[in-house]
Amino acid sequence: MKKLLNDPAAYADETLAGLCCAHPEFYRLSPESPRVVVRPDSPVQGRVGIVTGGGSGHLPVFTGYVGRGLLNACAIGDVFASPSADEMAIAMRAANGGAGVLRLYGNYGGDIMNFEMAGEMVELEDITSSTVKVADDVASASTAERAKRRGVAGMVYAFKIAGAAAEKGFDLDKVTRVAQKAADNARSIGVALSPCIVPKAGKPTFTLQENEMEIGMGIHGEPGVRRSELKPANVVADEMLDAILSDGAVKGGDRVSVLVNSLGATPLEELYILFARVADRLDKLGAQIVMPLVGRYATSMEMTGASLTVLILDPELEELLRAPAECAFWKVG
Amino acid sequence: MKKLLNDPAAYADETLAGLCCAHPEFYRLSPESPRVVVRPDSPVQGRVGIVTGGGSGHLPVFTGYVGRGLLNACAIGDVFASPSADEMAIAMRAANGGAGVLRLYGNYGGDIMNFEMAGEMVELEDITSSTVKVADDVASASTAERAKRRGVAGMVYAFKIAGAAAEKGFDLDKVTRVAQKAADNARSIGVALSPCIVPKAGKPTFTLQENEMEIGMGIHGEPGVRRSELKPANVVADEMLDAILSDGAVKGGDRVSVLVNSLGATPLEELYILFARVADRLDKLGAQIVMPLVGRYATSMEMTGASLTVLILDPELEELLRAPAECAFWKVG
Amino acid sequence: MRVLEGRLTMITIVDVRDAISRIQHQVQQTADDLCARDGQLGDGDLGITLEKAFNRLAEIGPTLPEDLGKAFAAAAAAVSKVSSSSFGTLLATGLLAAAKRSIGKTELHSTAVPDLLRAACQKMSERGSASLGDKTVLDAIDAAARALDSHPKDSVSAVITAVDETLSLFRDRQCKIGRARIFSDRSIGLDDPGMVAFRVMVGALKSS
Amino acid sequence: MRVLEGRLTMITIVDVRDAISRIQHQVQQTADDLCARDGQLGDGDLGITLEKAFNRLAEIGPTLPEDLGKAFAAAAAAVSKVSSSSFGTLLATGLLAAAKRSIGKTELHSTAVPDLLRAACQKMSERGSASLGDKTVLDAIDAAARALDSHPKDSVSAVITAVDETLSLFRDRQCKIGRARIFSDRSIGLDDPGMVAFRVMVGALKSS
Ligand SMILES: Nc1ncnc2c1ncn2[C@@H]1O[C@H](COP(=O)(O)OP(=O)(O)O)[C@@H](O)[C@H]1O
Ligand SMILES: Nc1ncnc2c1ncn2[C@@H]1O[C@H](COP(=O)(O)OP(=O)(O)O)[C@@H](O)[C@H]1O
Ligand SMILES: [Mg+2]
Ligand SMILES: [Mg+2]
Ligand SMILES: [Mg+2]
Ligand SMILES: [Mg+2]
Repeated sequence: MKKLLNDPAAYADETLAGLCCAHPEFYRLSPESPRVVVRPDSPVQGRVGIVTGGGSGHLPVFTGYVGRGLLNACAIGDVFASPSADEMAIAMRAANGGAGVLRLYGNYGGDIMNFEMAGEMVELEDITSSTVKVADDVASASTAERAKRRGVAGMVYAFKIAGAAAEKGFDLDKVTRVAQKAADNARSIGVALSPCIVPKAGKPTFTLQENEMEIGMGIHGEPGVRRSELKPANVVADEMLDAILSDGAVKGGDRVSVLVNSLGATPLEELYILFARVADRLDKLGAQIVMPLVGRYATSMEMTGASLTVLILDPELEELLRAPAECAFWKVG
Repeated sequence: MKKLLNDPAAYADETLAGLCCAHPEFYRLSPESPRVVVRPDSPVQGRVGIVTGGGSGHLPVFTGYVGRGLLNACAIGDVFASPSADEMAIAMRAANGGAGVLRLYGNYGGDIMNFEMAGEMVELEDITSSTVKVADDVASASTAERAKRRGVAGMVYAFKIAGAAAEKGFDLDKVTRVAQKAADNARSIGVALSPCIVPKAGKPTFTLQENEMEIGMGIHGEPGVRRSELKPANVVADEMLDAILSDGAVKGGDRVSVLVNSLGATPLEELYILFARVADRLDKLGAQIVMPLVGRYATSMEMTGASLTVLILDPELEELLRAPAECAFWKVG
Repeated sequence: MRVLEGRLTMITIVDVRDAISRIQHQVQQTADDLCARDGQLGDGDLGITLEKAFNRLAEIGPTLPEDLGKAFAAAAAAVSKVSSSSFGTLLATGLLAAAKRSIGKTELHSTAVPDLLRAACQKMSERGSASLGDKTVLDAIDAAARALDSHPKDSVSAVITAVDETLSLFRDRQCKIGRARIFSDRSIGLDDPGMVAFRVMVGALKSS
Repeated sequence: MRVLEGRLTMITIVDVRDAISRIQHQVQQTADDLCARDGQLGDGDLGITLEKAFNRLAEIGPTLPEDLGKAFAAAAAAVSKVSSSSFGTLLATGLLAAAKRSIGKTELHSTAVPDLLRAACQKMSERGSASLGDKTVLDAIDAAARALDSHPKDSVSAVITAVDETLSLFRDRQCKIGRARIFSDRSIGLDDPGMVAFRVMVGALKSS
């Protein structure tokens, strides 16, 4: 766990500058802030704008998903820290094509406070907005307290579906409704094997013994549900899938999408080993996997571990999931 | 550095099974071997087939690049080990559409011996074939001994360009010629910060002290050119770029593609920090960057570190690089 | 400080500027300590957040308008620009609440201060979904407001005493909100860093 | 072993099958040692490679045709199927070279063995781009061929002596090829594992 960086304080800014320099067709830095990334063609007049925001250190989340059929703009904070309300307001303005703006982000205290503040700021400028908070991490609160859950990799599905809805010209209410449905239908859980280093802190976010893993650990190292010895991949896959299925049952005939996501260091090889098991289990339940995603979609820099997300589809969600979309990290259609 | 796996001996097989299960539109296991992955539409009658082969543990290399406008088939060995000649022959048969087969792979002793043996095997079946060995790692031998260099991330460019040439219907000679040109024009160098674990070995491939890095280390942990304390990202980028430029000068007006590649654990954030520096340096030289690639294109499982590849383009290579292509990990056009 | 010590008086923009510069000065002395306290339970940035906020406020101090509502609103905007951590956002939220109650006024009677604090506290509680009793800065602000109700004349000292008592009262309880919540067991025996930050701010208002 | 000991004789498929089963037996005893030796310089799989190759050869032994050319070719194909490590591929390459020289023959005179070894060695050298003197199995094979030239009657013992001498001769030199090349300094003082593997194979042919 060592890092290639210049100044820890410049980590987020240098990352964003490099990102926009490498992919100008997808990402443009706002002239008003080096922490706001905007789609070059945004705002699209008459279309609902989708904005998100959150800390650095999770690429492709958050800003990587700015793109056609995805997000319009994103405000980015320091590593694992919320962007400011001011930056969020800049992102909202850049996303506003007159049809309203959906704030679609993960359920974290700091992000919520700042996005609410940003909403109040732009309200004065006659920008209508709505909010969907993604709270998909089943490890972070019980079924009864769903709304308290953290937002993790499931937000990738919400971005995709909301983005497709906006691209189709749905109005703000409808975009908000499908985004909320995607968020509600997504359930995730992660397993961490080793930590990452927040550049400014310079030390690991947590410690695990050489033979330990933690099921349910959060993407910033928030405590999980169970620490145990490192188990075989199939057992880990089962534990994750069981936690998800016991929260929201998947039945024969259901169509689901599945995201097997690396937290960073865990290689594709191991994701496919996990995927094979999850696919086998879902197959035995009679569920049909649609457009599975396996890779690094929502990370915590160089953390070792993986997360599993199951999104239960209905025809509307499936159509939006399959709709064309394009950013530097994900192309659909 | 911990791994999510079941049986170390089954690592490669389970990975490939999961890969083909997740993406049946791109990858099909050969009925003759669980270590040969074939494009579902291969062989394409009358088109040159492109095959590669090499060890597991480098995803998306090798087998991930089977796809439209890319490779037809791939033989995969155990982690960091060559596939057998037999498996390579199976891949060659699966790629043979009657117009010949290009064997396009990295310059490693085991792979060479087996691919030559495979060539002799299928020769008896009237399959014409040619060979291009990618030897892009400038750290592994001097300019005078170029042919001895190891093949690393530069092979991704060779796959793309050869695949596009085959897709355009070029004959075997011409496909071989452009693949060789791509291989000759690609130069790479890596920097390793921490090792990975080969599942069957169960221990790290090498050791580096907490504050050490090694410039030029190979993707299996082969010794590099210089071990030093960990330097700032810009210095690392400069050292890598300088090694490449001193081997093959880039001049004002040149058009180049650049691949900033993670060896596995190093996150996208840090790749973009490196990219920003490389882009700045090339800009100062007056070179134009075309279709830069930043991400995990050729890895060593969970190794920490990055590599830089510079591909010098001419109009023919640029056209082939930009031609449409699609696999689970890379879509162009 | 003229305003809050030993007498009832009218507060103007001059007093606000004075308060800002006193707090800015004090925060510089204590930033490291606040970071260390926050580091035990959270991400260790609280001192930096306060420094950034008050440095910025000190910068714009001279340009703040006489209208206290506008001044508080400008202060809120400034704080929300330089900070996104919880405390900064809550501070901005509180300032905005105070701004709404003060718009059009160039003077405020010192007896109005408890009400402003309560309005701020109320809005901060909504924004952060925290309640009194959750062991956050809110409990310190509420205690300050109550102290001012009962001791309108010896206000700064009374507030300091009240905040110190609140710190003691909550020390052995669990943090129920924010980053510290996830370490709620570890938070027993430790002061809530946000309360300590508020203590630093009111402490700065006492004449030396 | 009948063929190579104390007398000139004709080699048939029976002798080949016998040699295979003797070597398979011996390889099982020494696989761990070979892996350990390979582990010091390379990837530590040499013992496994030999085990897999000879287990497979022993399996197909009874089905090998009388035509020695076809038998060697079938053996080459079998080895290349189960192994992809250098030694396995070189073994298959050598067997294929021997096959080409033996096609159509059901008997081989024992004096023809040195030529077969040289043909194999030549083809293996091409395939692996290694030369004699690079401290590889090639040097041991070459030494074996030369020993057979000069001692056609006491062949196995002569080969064993020659291979042992070759091991000593190269021990303090650097490996110049294969995985061991990258650790070429470390290879000084260590036997080349491939030579040791060849020593195990010929050792197995000596009657106990
Ligand atoms: N939701 C909340 N409601 C009220 N106060 C809070 C809340 N979250 C944090 N705080 C206060 O802010 C302090 C931490 O501030 P800060 O370090 O800025 O938070 P963070 O860095 O976790 O965003 C806490 O000690 C607490 O007093
Ligand atoms: N190119 C080569 N030419 C000749 N012999 C070789 C070559 N490469 C390896 N060998 C021999 O094979 C032995 C190692 O075999 P093996 O373990 O199968 O190699 P690896 O696992 O590195 O592919 C070496 O000790 C050497 O004797
Ligand atoms: Mg904090
Ligand atoms: Mg913070
Ligand atoms: Mg070996
Ligand atoms: Mg090997």
